[in-house]
Amino acid sequence: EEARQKEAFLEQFSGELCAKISDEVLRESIRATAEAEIRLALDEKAACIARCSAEECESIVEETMAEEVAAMAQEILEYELRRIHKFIK
Amino acid sequence: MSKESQMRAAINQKLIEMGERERLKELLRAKLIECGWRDQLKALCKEVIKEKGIENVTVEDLVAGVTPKGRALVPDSVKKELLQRIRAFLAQHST
Amino acid sequence: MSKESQMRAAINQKLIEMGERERLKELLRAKLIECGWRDQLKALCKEVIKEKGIENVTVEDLVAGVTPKGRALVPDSVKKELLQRIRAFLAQHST
Repeated sequence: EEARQKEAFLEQFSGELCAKISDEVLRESIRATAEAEIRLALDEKAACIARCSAEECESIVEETMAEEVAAMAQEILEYELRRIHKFIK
Repeated sequence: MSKESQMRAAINQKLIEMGERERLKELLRAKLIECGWRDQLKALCKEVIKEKGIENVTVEDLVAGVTPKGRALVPDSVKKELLQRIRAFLAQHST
Repeated sequence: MSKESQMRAAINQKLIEMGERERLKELLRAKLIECGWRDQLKALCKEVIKEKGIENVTVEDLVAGVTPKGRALVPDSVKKELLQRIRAFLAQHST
């Protein structure tokens, strides 16, 4: 009887311990994975913002430079032409 | 303290003292990686983050969101192997 | 539209809506004068006109002729400052 009781106890204890260990490991693993994935997503977002900012910066430089060069070319040509006309006259 | 409580306490102490409790946890962790559970969980997390947007998700939200599926995804074979190893340890050390 | 293109569009829109894009262009114009870029470019234009003869040069020719050098002459420090200002703006106005 005692042996049977002991066996029943060990069977129950094994099941409980298995559930307990599973619970602890799953809890830890799920949290660690969630934290890592959030960190990864935040890093990816930061990298994406950095790339987009650099592209936007390039586009602003290009646009401003194009406007400046166009205005300057127009201005200088007009000035030089006026100068030549004055000289001819 | 009942006899059963005494036995529980003694076995628990032995499990810790002999490092078996930590080994069992290590075994389970390794099995979860080996069977692809971890990758499935990562994919689940990514899905939730994508769906809600990273700026709207906290670690707590994510844990709460993936835990039920994560638990359900543990293969029976892994649980069974852990149980067998516990049984074997108890059979050897419960005298 | 990819996620990255969406973010790029959102950043651009925010900069325009809040008037920051125009302010950044103003800042850049001022910096280009301050660092001597404008004077260097003027000299370049004059050189091209002198080389080709005023009667053979259109505004388009002149623009095409000096743009590559103009681009190369924008100091890295100016671009860097602009980028830092964009980053600071985005950090301040991120949702």
